Amino acid sequence: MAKIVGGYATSHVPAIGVAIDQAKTEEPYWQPVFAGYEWSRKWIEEVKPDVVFVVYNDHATAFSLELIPTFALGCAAEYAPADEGWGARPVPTVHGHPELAWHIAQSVILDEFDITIVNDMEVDHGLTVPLSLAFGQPHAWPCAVIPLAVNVVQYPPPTGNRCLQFGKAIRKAIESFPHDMRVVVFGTGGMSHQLQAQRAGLINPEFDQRFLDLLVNDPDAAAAIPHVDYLRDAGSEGIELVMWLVMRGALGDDVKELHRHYHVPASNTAVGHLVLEPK
Amino acid sequence: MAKIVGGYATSHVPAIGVAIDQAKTEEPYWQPVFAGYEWSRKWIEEVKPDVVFVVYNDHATAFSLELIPTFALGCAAEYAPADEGWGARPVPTVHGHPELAWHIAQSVILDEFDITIVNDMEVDHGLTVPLSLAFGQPHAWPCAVIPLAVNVVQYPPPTGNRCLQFGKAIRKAIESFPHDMRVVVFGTGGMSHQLQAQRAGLINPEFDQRFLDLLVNDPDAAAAIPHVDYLRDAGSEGIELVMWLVMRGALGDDVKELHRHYHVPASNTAVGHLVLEPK
Amino acid sequence: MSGNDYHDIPGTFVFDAEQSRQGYHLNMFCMSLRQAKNREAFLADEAAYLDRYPMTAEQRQAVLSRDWNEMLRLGGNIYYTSKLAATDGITFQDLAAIMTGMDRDAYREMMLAGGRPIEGNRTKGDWDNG
Amino acid sequence: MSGNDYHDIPGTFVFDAEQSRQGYHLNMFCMSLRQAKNREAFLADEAAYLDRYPMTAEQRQAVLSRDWNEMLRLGGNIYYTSKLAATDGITFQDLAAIMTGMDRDAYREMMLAGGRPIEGNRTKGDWDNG
Ligand SMILES: [Fe+3]
Ligand SMILES: [Fe+3]
Repeated sequence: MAKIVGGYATSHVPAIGVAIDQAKTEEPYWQPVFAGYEWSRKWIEEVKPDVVFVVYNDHATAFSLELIPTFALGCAAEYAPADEGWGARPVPTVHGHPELAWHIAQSVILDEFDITIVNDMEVDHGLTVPLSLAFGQPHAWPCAVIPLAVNVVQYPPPTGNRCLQFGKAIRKAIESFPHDMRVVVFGTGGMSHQLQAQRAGLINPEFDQRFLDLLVNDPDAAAAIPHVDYLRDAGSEGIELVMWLVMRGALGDDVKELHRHYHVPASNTAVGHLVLEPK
Repeated sequence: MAKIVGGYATSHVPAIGVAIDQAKTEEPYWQPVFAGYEWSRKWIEEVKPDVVFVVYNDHATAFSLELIPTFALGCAAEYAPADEGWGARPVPTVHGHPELAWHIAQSVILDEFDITIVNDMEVDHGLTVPLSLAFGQPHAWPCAVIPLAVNVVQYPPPTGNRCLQFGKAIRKAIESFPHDMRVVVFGTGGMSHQLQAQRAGLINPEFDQRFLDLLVNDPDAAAAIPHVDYLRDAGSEGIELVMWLVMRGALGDDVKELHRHYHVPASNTAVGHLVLEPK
Repeated sequence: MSGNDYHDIPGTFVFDAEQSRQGYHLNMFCMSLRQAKNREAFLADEAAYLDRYPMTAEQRQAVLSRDWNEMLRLGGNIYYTSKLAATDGITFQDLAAIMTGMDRDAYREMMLAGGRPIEGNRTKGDWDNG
Repeated sequence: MSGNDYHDIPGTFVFDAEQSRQGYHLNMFCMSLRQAKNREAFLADEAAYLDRYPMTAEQRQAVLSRDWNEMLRLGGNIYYTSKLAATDGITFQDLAAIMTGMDRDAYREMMLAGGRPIEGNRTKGDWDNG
């Protein structure tokens, strides 16, 4: 049977992708950002997932105002890295896992999650930056990837509680897949940041650290945070953090925190990173 | 405040559209089909809805295997009738109600329904045939239309229970819209029919009549019907009936049945039609 | 009724994940026929048109020979294959007749008489014994 | 914190239904700039390119004059308008600096020093009093 062997949360700041692609990771500005990922690079190399299930958001790339899915689950065989306006990132094509992805799709729909199944989609920095942080710059990604794109651009995103419950349904789906397989679930985006208007640059380390603590030890409390609190206290783009709750739900009731990293800034954003293990 | 003043369920057989468009409604084959809609033509003329909220399914028209939303809510200003392979139906452009539709979208997402918002969509016979049955052949449709496209083509559709609960959330959303407005909710598709393979032509009047009875008087029992029962007993395309449960949920706990019509056949399908009033 | 397994329904292909994955390119070919210009291009040179869609040799042959049940078996879905039927000028009712192996008038008569009954058509066992 | 009304957050446009409806064509224009050929066509003749999108005169002027906050006020969303910034060769960080009214280096210094603090930036009242 398939098994969820770890949870991996990280910010997905586009500038982190640029720093990797342009070999700037040792520069003084970037070195403290990347130092916090060294431990988890080794961890994931040892864990050797067959599949990573990546909860991320599309940033007006594959989806536009024409069509806004709350949860879009990728069931395709592959996903091309997208040109977001600055040219496509020089990273490998992402290979999917259609069999497991479709299994999850069927399971969660019957569990009353109203997902959108997607078979043709480009992926943006929201998905590729976490892969780069986890796996570096290989010629091909070392495992299959199942993308789950969550709407956090158009208000309202799904509630924190809905994300947590969806994570639990994903866990049930993955654990009922009748093939041996090791899965790591990624939650991406955040932490506090605001990219827009006169309040751009907002950073709130207290909010972020409390969120990390609750996510690990009291996910129901984290899931109860209303949207307005994210918007106000973590910045208008800090609401991406609801996606971490999907990952947390997929890990089961109790987890062990294996690794934590927090650094300000990367470009406009507070960088947070967690590695969790189901207990 | 906006108010749901009625529920209107009907099959949406494409051949019914053809019969209307080609002026065959008085032919002996078609006359008994259309006779059952005369009462409800007058009813809706008297009810004068400002908006009809139409629960229907897209039949590989606006959506294909590239992207399959479980629930796609139309928030656009207009929707063009689609060419489904035989040329577009000669019916008026469908005008939406963006303000109410977006209000519903926000409300149901915060109520933890994971809809897809759609702003650019053609509509097929699933939506236009019910409009023709209700309103005849006007130069312009007499009211605004909010389309809700439900996936019933790719297995699995949402469960019956999910559809009923979604209807309740739609009711709450509509009734919290702060403008006076009369809304009729349409549930479309069904009744028993199978369009495909060696068992095509299946019709099950006992299933259909029992479904109508339960829908009116015991919606929870109707909502508990598992997918396999529809597929087996109402034909593979009879599973469209789950969409009637969305309409039923939107009508509130108790309803009065104002009108019922049932006829076999229209092309490959058993035609069913109900008009309900909230109590 | 025998349990909750839809694979036990006779003469029926439930369009589930497995069918959908298998039939992806076949169905996307059919989908392209929604556009009049594609219907024309297909009819003008079927083989060349089909080269645009990486379907299997079996699927391609089923399309070329209009083997409607075989298309469904190989992952086609009726709402997609009906677009090929539309391109050929075949209605939904006549398409259904063809798939059942009945002639058009006999199928129409069956429908007028109330359709195919559920009794004897519930399970594969019904058909094997029938 | 003052209640649950996101309209009380200072210097922030929450991209809700109202903003989204208002900004539809503005954002869809920005979306078109994902494609390199469109970025070139836009830069070659901005006015002609904008004629393709039925935005309001105010929105059009905000685009032409690169009034980034005004675009947001008129329904633009940052993930869309950032595609216009990309077309101009402006990074996310420099775009943020421009919108705050700070110069690029001052904004960068603020971020290096820990960013804009939440204290004093929670509510519109904070700003009015500050
Ligand atoms: Fe992001
Ligand atoms: Fe239908």
